[in-house]
Amino acid sequence: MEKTELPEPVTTKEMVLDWYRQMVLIRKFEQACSEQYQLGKIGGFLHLYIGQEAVAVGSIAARGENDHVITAYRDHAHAICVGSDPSKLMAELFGKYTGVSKGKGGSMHLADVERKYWGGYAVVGGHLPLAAGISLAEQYRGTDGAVLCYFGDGSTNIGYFHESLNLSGVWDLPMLWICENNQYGMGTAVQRASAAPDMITKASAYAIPAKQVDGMNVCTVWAETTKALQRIRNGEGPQFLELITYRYEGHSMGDPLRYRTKEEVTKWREEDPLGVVERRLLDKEGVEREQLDDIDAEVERIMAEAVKFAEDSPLPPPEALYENIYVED
Amino acid sequence: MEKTELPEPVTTKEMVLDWYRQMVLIRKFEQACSEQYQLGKIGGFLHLYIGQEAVAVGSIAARGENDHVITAYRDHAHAICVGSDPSKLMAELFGKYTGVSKGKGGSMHLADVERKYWGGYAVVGGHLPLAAGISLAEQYRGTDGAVLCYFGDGSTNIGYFHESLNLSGVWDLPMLWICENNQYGMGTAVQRASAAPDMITKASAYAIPAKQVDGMNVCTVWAETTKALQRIRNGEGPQFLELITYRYEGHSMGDPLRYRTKEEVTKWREEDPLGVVERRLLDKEGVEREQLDDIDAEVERIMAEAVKFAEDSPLPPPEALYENIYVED
Amino acid sequence: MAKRITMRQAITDALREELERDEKVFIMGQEVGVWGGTYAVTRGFYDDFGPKRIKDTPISEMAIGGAAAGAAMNGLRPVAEFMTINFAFVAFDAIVNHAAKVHYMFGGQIRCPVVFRAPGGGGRQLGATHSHTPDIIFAHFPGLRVVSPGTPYDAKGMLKSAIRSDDPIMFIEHHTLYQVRGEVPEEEYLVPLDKNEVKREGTDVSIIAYAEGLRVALEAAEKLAEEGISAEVVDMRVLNPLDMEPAIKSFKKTFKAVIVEEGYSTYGISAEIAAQLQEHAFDYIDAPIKRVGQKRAPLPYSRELEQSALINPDRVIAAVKEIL
Amino acid sequence: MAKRITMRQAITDALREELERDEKVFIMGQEVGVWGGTYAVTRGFYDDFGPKRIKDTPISEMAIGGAAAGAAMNGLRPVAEFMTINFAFVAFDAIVNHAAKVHYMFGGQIRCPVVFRAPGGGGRQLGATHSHTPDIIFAHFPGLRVVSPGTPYDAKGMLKSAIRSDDPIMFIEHHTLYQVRGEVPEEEYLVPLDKNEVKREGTDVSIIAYAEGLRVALEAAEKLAEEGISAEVVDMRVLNPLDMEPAIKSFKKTFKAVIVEEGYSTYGISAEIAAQLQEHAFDYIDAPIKRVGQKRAPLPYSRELEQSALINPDRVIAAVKEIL
Ligand SMILES: Cc1ncc(C[n+]2csc(CCOP(=O)(O)OP(=O)(O)O)c2C)c(N)n1
Ligand SMILES: Cc1ncc(C[n+]2csc(CCOP(=O)(O)OP(=O)(O)O)c2C)c(N)n1
Ligand SMILES: [Mg+2]
Ligand SMILES: [Mg+2]
Repeated sequence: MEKTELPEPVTTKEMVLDWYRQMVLIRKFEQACSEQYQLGKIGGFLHLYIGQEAVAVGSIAARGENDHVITAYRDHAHAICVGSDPSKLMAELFGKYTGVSKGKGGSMHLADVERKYWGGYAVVGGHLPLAAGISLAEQYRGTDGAVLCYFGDGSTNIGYFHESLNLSGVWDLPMLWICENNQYGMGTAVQRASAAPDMITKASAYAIPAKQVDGMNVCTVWAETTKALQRIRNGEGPQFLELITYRYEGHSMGDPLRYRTKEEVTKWREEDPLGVVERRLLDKEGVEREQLDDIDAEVERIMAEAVKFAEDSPLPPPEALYENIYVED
Repeated sequence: MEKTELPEPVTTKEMVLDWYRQMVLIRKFEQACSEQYQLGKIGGFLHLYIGQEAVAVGSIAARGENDHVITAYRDHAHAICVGSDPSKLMAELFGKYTGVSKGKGGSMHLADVERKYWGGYAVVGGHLPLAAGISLAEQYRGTDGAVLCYFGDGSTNIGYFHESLNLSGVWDLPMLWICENNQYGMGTAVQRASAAPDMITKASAYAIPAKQVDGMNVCTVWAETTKALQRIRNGEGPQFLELITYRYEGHSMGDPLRYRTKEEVTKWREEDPLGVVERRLLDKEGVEREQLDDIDAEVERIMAEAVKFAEDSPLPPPEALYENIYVED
Repeated sequence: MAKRITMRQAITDALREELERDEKVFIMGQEVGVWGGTYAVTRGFYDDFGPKRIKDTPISEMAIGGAAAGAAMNGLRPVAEFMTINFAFVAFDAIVNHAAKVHYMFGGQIRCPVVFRAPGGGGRQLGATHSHTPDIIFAHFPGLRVVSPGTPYDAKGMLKSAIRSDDPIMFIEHHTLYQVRGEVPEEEYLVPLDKNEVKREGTDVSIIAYAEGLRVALEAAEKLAEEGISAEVVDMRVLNPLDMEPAIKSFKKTFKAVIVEEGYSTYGISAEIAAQLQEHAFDYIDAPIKRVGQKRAPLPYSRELEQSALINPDRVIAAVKEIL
Repeated sequence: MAKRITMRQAITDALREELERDEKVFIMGQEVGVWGGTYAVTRGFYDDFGPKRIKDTPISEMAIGGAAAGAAMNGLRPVAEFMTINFAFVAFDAIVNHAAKVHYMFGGQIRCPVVFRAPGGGGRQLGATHSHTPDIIFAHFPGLRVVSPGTPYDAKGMLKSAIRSDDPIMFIEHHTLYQVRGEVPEEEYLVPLDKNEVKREGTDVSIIAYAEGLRVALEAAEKLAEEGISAEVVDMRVLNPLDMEPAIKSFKKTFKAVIVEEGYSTYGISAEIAAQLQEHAFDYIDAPIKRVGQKRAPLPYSRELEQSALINPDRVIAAVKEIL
């Protein structure tokens, strides 16, 4: 399939402002999670997205109404981007019955199917074939829907990745494979786990067009995702994006962080995606600082509400243990 | 790692004559299997190597004394090439106690560990990580041993392939990955199963040097395998060869053969590997027809013996059912 | 009106009828299309329904299991075929940890109406890796319905029900049964996925079995009858969630039970059945509950040796006589 | 001389001693090196033994399972760690259909002395996919030794035996036990891989359990003693090949049994134990054999809900009282 040239999508001030809002909301949400985890309100594993905000926000902002989203266990940001209610998300993390997954899923298993968000999946790579199947259903029905499937750099080394990408190529599925390359899979640096120099090389093994993108710049992420989705709808087949980003916090809570240096973290913090979008707004879009402060304040209110809602919500009733095992009972 | 230039290995008349002998032996062995299967002497699945003889013969002829061989269920030829006794192989196919695997393995599970032949494996891709582990042991002990691991084109689409090749790259294992591209995985043509145009493209996803080779010419196969093994010993890491070949018979006995045309088969039969090596011997090496006839006759004797041995051998005793479940009992 | 057809034909008919009934139903798997299915179950389907409905896949079990589940989550009704159940091992995580979990884990938001078809069993000289009857490793997990029919009638009716069910289902076929013939009505019918039943009435002993085990059990019962022993045969075609009622009822009538399965009885299906019988019908237990299954060894290639490890009517009869 | 250490420490010590004893022993797995093991079992090993002996792997369970088996076939003594047993599902085929089969299938030509270590169990709010106790799906297969220790003493002694064994072994750890302390001798010792044993003497009832189930059983026995009920506790640390003798002996003494396991008792380990008890000690059976295991639902995230599904001493005590 010939790779067509596409016009550069253009952003508006309103769009960038909204992305800023979402990114701030994600960061504050993650910070709140971290606090609540320390307080023992949240259990299990908790994987924060801090540092990677531009990836979820920029890419999901580009999706069409028939497009689906699915990701791994680092899944809070994607839920926020599809528009899930932060209160119901926090309630899920608190294990409450009012949570998006009725308290059964927790941090790693947020989903909001009404918003075409199929959720987070904790088995590395396990959701990739699910994504292929979800996109197959859209192709089967002849809609223009595609699937944005997110996964980490470390996940590209599991069989699920290989089989799913190959299947998407053979069946020409409307799949947008989005690799969140945050440099590590737990404590293992990319080059210690992948024989290939980078992630896009892997896509060529399936004849899937791939592009490396600065994952710290929300506008770039949005533009490249927009074009990739356009290519899928043009019938150019599955596409692959490698978003270069970084996770500021540990892999999950209680990561000894023996595998990287403070210097490295500082270096990456300098191109903090929030800083990047903030400068863009203030310097290029002529936005006033107050406007941003107002947004920050609004987000603070939303988060305070979310935590209170989670706190005040009821636990699942004992009989919930046996609910939803089978549809037919 | 820089790809070094290597001198072209040179063949001698004796070498080519021996390869001819092996190829004839393989073909007659497979024909005998087919006959004995019709007679009900052989059960289970039976996968013939007819048409692919040059691949096993040329590549295994290039191995060093510390090199290992492992393959899938289409495994008779490799056993013959490592020097296993055709009588013990046929006995195995007859399910006799004198068989290489004591009648427990059958056609798909021939092995001859004394000759560093780890056998045939029937789960597609399952032997690839075993091969990686076998080569890891050689690396661990610091020998110059490498592993020749054979697998089909269809097998490159299973997770085992991806994980094993990547691991060999990350750990820099002395692995020679040999893809026997016979154009089909059962009834599925390569392009219907693989999104990538060819097999060597897949190797680049693991930064493994790969080369496409004419699998119908035993001399070419030998030369390229010799160089690939040389590269491994030079410390250039794992290597990948794609041998272009063709299977004349069905995938296994009872293949309806709906997926290919007679014309296609005829076309491939024109470059029959046996014809190729025969021409080479007669035209270029100055070998007399009689010499080849003598070889054919010798092979006939060997095969007659093998079938008789298999016939006359005893079945496993009933208690054999419980032997070899555990080493310690 | 009824006709006598093989189990293979019954499965083929069920698939064809459901493909015709519901546009959302499609088949995917290795060699199900051009080849016509390695067990010829889908022969002709590719020509009749085309590549959209009959999808050949690469040799990618993890993706077959996961993609079928994903398509089901998003509104389709996939019937995914594993060429044999042995290869479902490669897809184990996709089946038991994804298809079987999404409905529960996301609080009911997601439904996964996928059917995984897989023929299993020994006796074909395929060696240790290709001859499994591993039904328990699937039945162990709540969230996955596991059924395994023993007659053409049940095979057709249960497969149609499975395709219409909103739950993920492991539909296990025992290939030794494909040639077995039985009565199947011309008109449409369904067999429920939650009911086991008595397949032969008797009074002296309960032989509890399913699939290939059922075939062997019925044959044994026939022979026992000639000796004047009246065996009741209970079909456990529904393995998970397990319907024990008919077995318990029968046991309370006969006070004796022999459980038969093609796979290993050790850590097998029959272990659970025995455990429940002694617990739920304790006051009726008159003799040790016996189990007949595959002998505790990997299956060898050599014909005679393999046969010696498998179940057969004589082993069942011997077990019955031990407790009469 | 003995010291009181945690089960985690006992496992660490066993690994360290075997690494020092035998050059052929090495460890491979995800995050076992630089990170020090996600359960900190191999902390410090990377610095002490170096990258040749302590191998970090990519996230490639199929390759971890298969490459460890291959290295074992070719003379090494790999200890392959699955970060949790849930991820061993992805390697299921490599473990049960390759490592466990090569010795048999090739007529004894090949030996596969590999140890697969995997922590499992629920109670950590990890949700339905990450909380399995699937021990039976491994124990089901002959050719694979499956053990699961319940005390620091056994953990150390059995792991050392496992590493020295010539058979493939699934060494299952229940992570709830890592913090449990117990006496372990300073001097070297081994615990056999084929012997179960009584861990507490008693006369009124046999509580048969292993691993986390054993811990719960011993706690229950303690409480029962306060009420004047004398429970004998039998440890089933060896799951396959299963050593039933101590359990049967105990049952013949007490005539009553409650079987406890952390996983699902339905289609679980306890089903096999119950089935064998009633068969091999039929004349001694005085009351229904009870089973206590995880409730029949996937494990949810919410703490209280998850806890309600797990085993605990009170559920064991209740079961005991039902049959006394
Ligand atoms: C099959 C499987 N193996 C191992 C794990 C444990 N694990 C959870 S996250 C993770 C690292 C994944 O790294 P990456 O894909 O880069 O995603 P990131 O966490 O960096 O976002 C591992 C090894 C798992 N969940 N599933
Ligand atoms: C995991 C698994 N899936 C499916 C099969 C069934 N099967 C046996 S051989 C084969 C085709 C393999 O084709 P290829 O790798 O090209 O090898 P060839 O037979 O052409 O030599 C298939 C699908 C299997 N044995 N294992
Ligand atoms: Mg990462
Ligand atoms: Mg092929």
